[in-house]
Amino acid sequence: MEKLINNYGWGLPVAASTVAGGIDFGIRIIHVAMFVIFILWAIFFTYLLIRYRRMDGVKADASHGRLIWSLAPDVVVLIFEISLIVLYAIPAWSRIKIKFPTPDESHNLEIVAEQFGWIIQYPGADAKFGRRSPALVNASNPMGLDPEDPAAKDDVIGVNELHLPLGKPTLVQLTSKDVIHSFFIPEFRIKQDAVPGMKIPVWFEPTKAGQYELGCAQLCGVGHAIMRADVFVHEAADYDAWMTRQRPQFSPQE
Amino acid sequence: MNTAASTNHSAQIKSYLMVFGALLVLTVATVTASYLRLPAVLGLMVGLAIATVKASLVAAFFMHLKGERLLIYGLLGLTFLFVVFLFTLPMIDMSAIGINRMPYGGANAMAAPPPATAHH
Amino acid sequence: MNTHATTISGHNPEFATTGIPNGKLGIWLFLSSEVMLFATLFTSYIVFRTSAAAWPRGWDVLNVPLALVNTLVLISSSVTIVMAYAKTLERDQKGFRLFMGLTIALAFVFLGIKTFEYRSKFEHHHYPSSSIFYAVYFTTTGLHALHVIVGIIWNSWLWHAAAKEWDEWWFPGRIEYAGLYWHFVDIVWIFLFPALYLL
Amino acid sequence: MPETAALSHHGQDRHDAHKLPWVNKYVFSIDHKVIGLQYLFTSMFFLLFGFMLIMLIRWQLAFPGKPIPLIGGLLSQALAPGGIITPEFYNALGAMHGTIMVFLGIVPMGVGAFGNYILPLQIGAPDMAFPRLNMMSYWLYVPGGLLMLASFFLPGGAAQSGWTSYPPLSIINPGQTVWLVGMLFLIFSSLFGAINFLVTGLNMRAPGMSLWRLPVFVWAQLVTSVLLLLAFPPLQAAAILQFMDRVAGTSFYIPEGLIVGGQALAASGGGQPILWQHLFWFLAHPEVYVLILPAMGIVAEIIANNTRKPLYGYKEIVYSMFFIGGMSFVVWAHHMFISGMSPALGNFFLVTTMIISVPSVAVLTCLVFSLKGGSIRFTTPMLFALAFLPLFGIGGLTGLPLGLTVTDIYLHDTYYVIGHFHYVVVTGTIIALMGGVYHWFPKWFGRKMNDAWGRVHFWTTAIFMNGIFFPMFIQGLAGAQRRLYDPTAQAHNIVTQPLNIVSSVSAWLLFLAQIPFLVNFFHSIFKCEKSEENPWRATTLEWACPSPPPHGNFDKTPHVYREPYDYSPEGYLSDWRPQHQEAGARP
Repeated sequence: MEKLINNYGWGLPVAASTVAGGIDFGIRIIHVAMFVIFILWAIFFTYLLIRYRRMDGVKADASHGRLIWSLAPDVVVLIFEISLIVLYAIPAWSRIKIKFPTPDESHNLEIVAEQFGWIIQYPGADAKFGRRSPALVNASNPMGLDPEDPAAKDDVIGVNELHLPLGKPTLVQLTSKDVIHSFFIPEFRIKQDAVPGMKIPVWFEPTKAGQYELGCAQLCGVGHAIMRADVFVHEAADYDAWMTRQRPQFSPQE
Repeated sequence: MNTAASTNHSAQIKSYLMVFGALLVLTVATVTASYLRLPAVLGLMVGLAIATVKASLVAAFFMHLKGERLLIYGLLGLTFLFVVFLFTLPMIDMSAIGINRMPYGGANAMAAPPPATAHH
Repeated sequence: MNTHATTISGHNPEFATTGIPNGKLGIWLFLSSEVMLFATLFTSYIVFRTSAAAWPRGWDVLNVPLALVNTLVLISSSVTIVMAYAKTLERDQKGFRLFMGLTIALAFVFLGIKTFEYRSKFEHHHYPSSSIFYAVYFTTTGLHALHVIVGIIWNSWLWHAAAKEWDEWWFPGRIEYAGLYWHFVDIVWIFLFPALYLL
Repeated sequence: MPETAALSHHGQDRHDAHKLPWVNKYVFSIDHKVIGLQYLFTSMFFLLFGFMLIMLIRWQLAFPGKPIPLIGGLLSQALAPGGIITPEFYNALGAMHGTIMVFLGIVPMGVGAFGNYILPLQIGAPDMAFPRLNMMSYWLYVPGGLLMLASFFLPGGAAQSGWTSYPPLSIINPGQTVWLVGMLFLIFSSLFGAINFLVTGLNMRAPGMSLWRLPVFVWAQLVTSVLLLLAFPPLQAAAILQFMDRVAGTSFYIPEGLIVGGQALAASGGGQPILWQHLFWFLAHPEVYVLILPAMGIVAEIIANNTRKPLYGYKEIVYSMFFIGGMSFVVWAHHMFISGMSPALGNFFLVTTMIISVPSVAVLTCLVFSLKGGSIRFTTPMLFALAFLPLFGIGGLTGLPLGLTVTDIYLHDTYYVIGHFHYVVVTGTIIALMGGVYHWFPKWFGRKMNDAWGRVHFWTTAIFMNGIFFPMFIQGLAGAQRRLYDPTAQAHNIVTQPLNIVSSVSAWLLFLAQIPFLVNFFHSIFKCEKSEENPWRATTLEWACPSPPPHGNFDKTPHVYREPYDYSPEGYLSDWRPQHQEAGARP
């Protein structure tokens, strides 16, 4: 926890993925614009309040003259928003949520959310995910992995600990066992609801080795606050070393 | 207070009976069409088309929408505009995310690659 | 009041600036909200149907002949209530009572058939919880049946009130508004029948 | 059908009002003014109650896991053993705070209380079009509210799934059935109210009151009513489906293969959790405008009255409100950008969301420009109306990064959302409603509220409200998630945790700041100086009858000769000319 706290401060947290820069850029530019708009507006507003306060013998001026420049705020906001949409939002959204890396070039994971934790399935050496079945779910097999399936033999299951390599994008297939959860790694600026009955792809590419936090951002029940996982990003070689140390779910010794 | 009061009652009643006849015919038609066992989409279109005609007949004649005031038309028009939003947008979404629908333990991820694969 | 120079153009008895009587405008507004209600159910129906792994064809699991009879019953009741309204305008109280009575009777027939249909479903252990198809079937037809029950209460009240209020100027309006509601209930069924039974 | 009730009943009531038994006069009254006040008092109660719920939460957020001082011991041991609230109770408090504030507090006050009392008066009508239906609306609202209150004491407890009630959580959590039934009551209440308002506003206008002579407040109420009328039924249907899921075992929102707590859930499956979100937000986004439009109407009235000049861009404001109303039906899914909804559809909702912000800017601009050339009286209601402008502006501006798909990825479900929403609804709507209370109090009770205490109330309220909600923007940007029972359980909130204390202390102080208001309010009803009939020298019709108005409102139906805000007319000695005053009657 102490280590994680260093990622956070009074502004945006540490940016540790390839998409974080783009999102931060948007947040900053909007806030600067908001601040400028609000200050200009506030100056005008204060001026009006002082200039047109009630004074003895001065009657209000009821002339109905339309001032064309009262449309200025509408036009400014409109232009600002159109340029945000066209130049920023649509391209960036498409890069983050619509276009995905192919499974071949990615580090592939299956993540299942449950009340109240995250279960991560690594495909193992065969790069294939074993079959799952709801009927097989129990305390020692939280994922419900099917031991009959050869692809499941070398699958590694992690609970509330997510390990990622640097240098390639991670492609996650996200689902949930019970209710809606939300996969949120603030340092990566990535968030996606995990919906039961759906498998939703999410991708991100970490840019810094270190420890991060995965929280659940959607109210999921009494344990919502304690539903979290630690994210460890390793150099590629370290990741491979870590992976070889892991025992598959159905390891031969058992 | 209504057009019916000023027009000829028997003509009005005659029109009710004619609409009644048309509704009966259309009901029989829609049941007959179902026996053709059309494919789902075509059947849906035929069935809903007939139902729409029937509903319009009821609305136009029994509910006296024919010759109703503009305000009522406006109200219904607004309602149907929102009905269109309510129909289309969730349905577009539901069909678009259909590929993501997968019960727990269903086919695994690699069997269903994400929608687009262009990257970088 | 004292300083206000006002010209009073008399009392406006109808309070209908738009020219549409209050009751009629009110009932059409109410029907618009009902359109939205049933449109939502139809959206859900289509969403569930298109995304369902398996959706039975209505004729395989539901009783089409019974539903056809019910459709005819409801359409006939729509005719009888519009006749009851015509009789009201003709100031023919006997005719009104006859046709309104028929409307109510037909509504009871509809509910009777519906009850029979439900009961045979339950006997075969088909409940709303059985499948998404039955969930949609019971919920939409149940909600429609609820509207029929409201219609029966409304129409019976008017049938009863005719004795006392027949000569009041507002009475024909009341019949008209009840009729508008009843036709709407009919229209809903006109869509439900093919959607559930025939497609 | 009930049109006749309006007439026949009215005819009698007008003369026999004093003969009515007490119960028909004050409890089951069909007089729009009594019903309006009933709404006012009931919704004030619910606003305070909802506020108290959140003050408990604020303790847990500021000092997680510490027993609540003073009142902690009064709470039941099941809810708060040893004065420390349980996570279940925390979630229930959160869900019920949202529900009560939105559906039982603000809407009944903005629409039920202000609309009911003021709208018929402003159009010169003797009552609502359907007085009995009006009474029914109120008496559906009360049981809906009582059910929500009672749910705290029922075996399952209150709803714990947020005010949004997202399934499947809401289906497996206890307490939600009562919530759904309560919501159905409230929906019916609102639907009947909306019908009544529309018919009244369109049909019951006094002679000469053409549509372009309607005060902005009336327009706001009419647009609001359309939104209620057409947006509530989808939630009604969705709530019925969720109700069926809970009591009849259907699976409308339950997909197949759910495993809850390691056990397979017995359900047929085939449902769509995201469908609920679509249907819920189809209502709940227009609902936001239901909250804000009446507030805009109130602010417009107060500003026109206190600048002593006609409203700037009256038609522009009205057209903007139409546009907001219509567009509000196609922006709902900006609440769902990361819900698993199709990302391509996100682009569509991004565009509509940006479009709808333009008319809101237009309304705000017109209200600001109304100050220009005025002779501004800084009365207490005017202070509230003026505070509305920048504070609602902050609420609107901070909606920008949330409406933008990309930045919403990060900000969604953080404190930033809470800050944004509360700036709109609390420093926007509630501030305006408070201003409305000060403005129309003389109308309701024939007395004026104490002005000095009103100013104290204003300044403390405005400061503490900002104290609560401004820190939330900083927390949100720092990554703090909402709805966490223990905010320190996750790293992202620890650095900014001191801000939680700032917010909480401000919330409690805000509560204290309401005490002068409440004392002032109730004291003034009975004791304060009698006000003149038209103390603000306002032009609209509600001031053309005695304060408080008698049964039937106007002695004689007023005739309308001009636009609503004829302040400081040229070549005229006094600075106002009422709508019902004949041309040239007083030079």
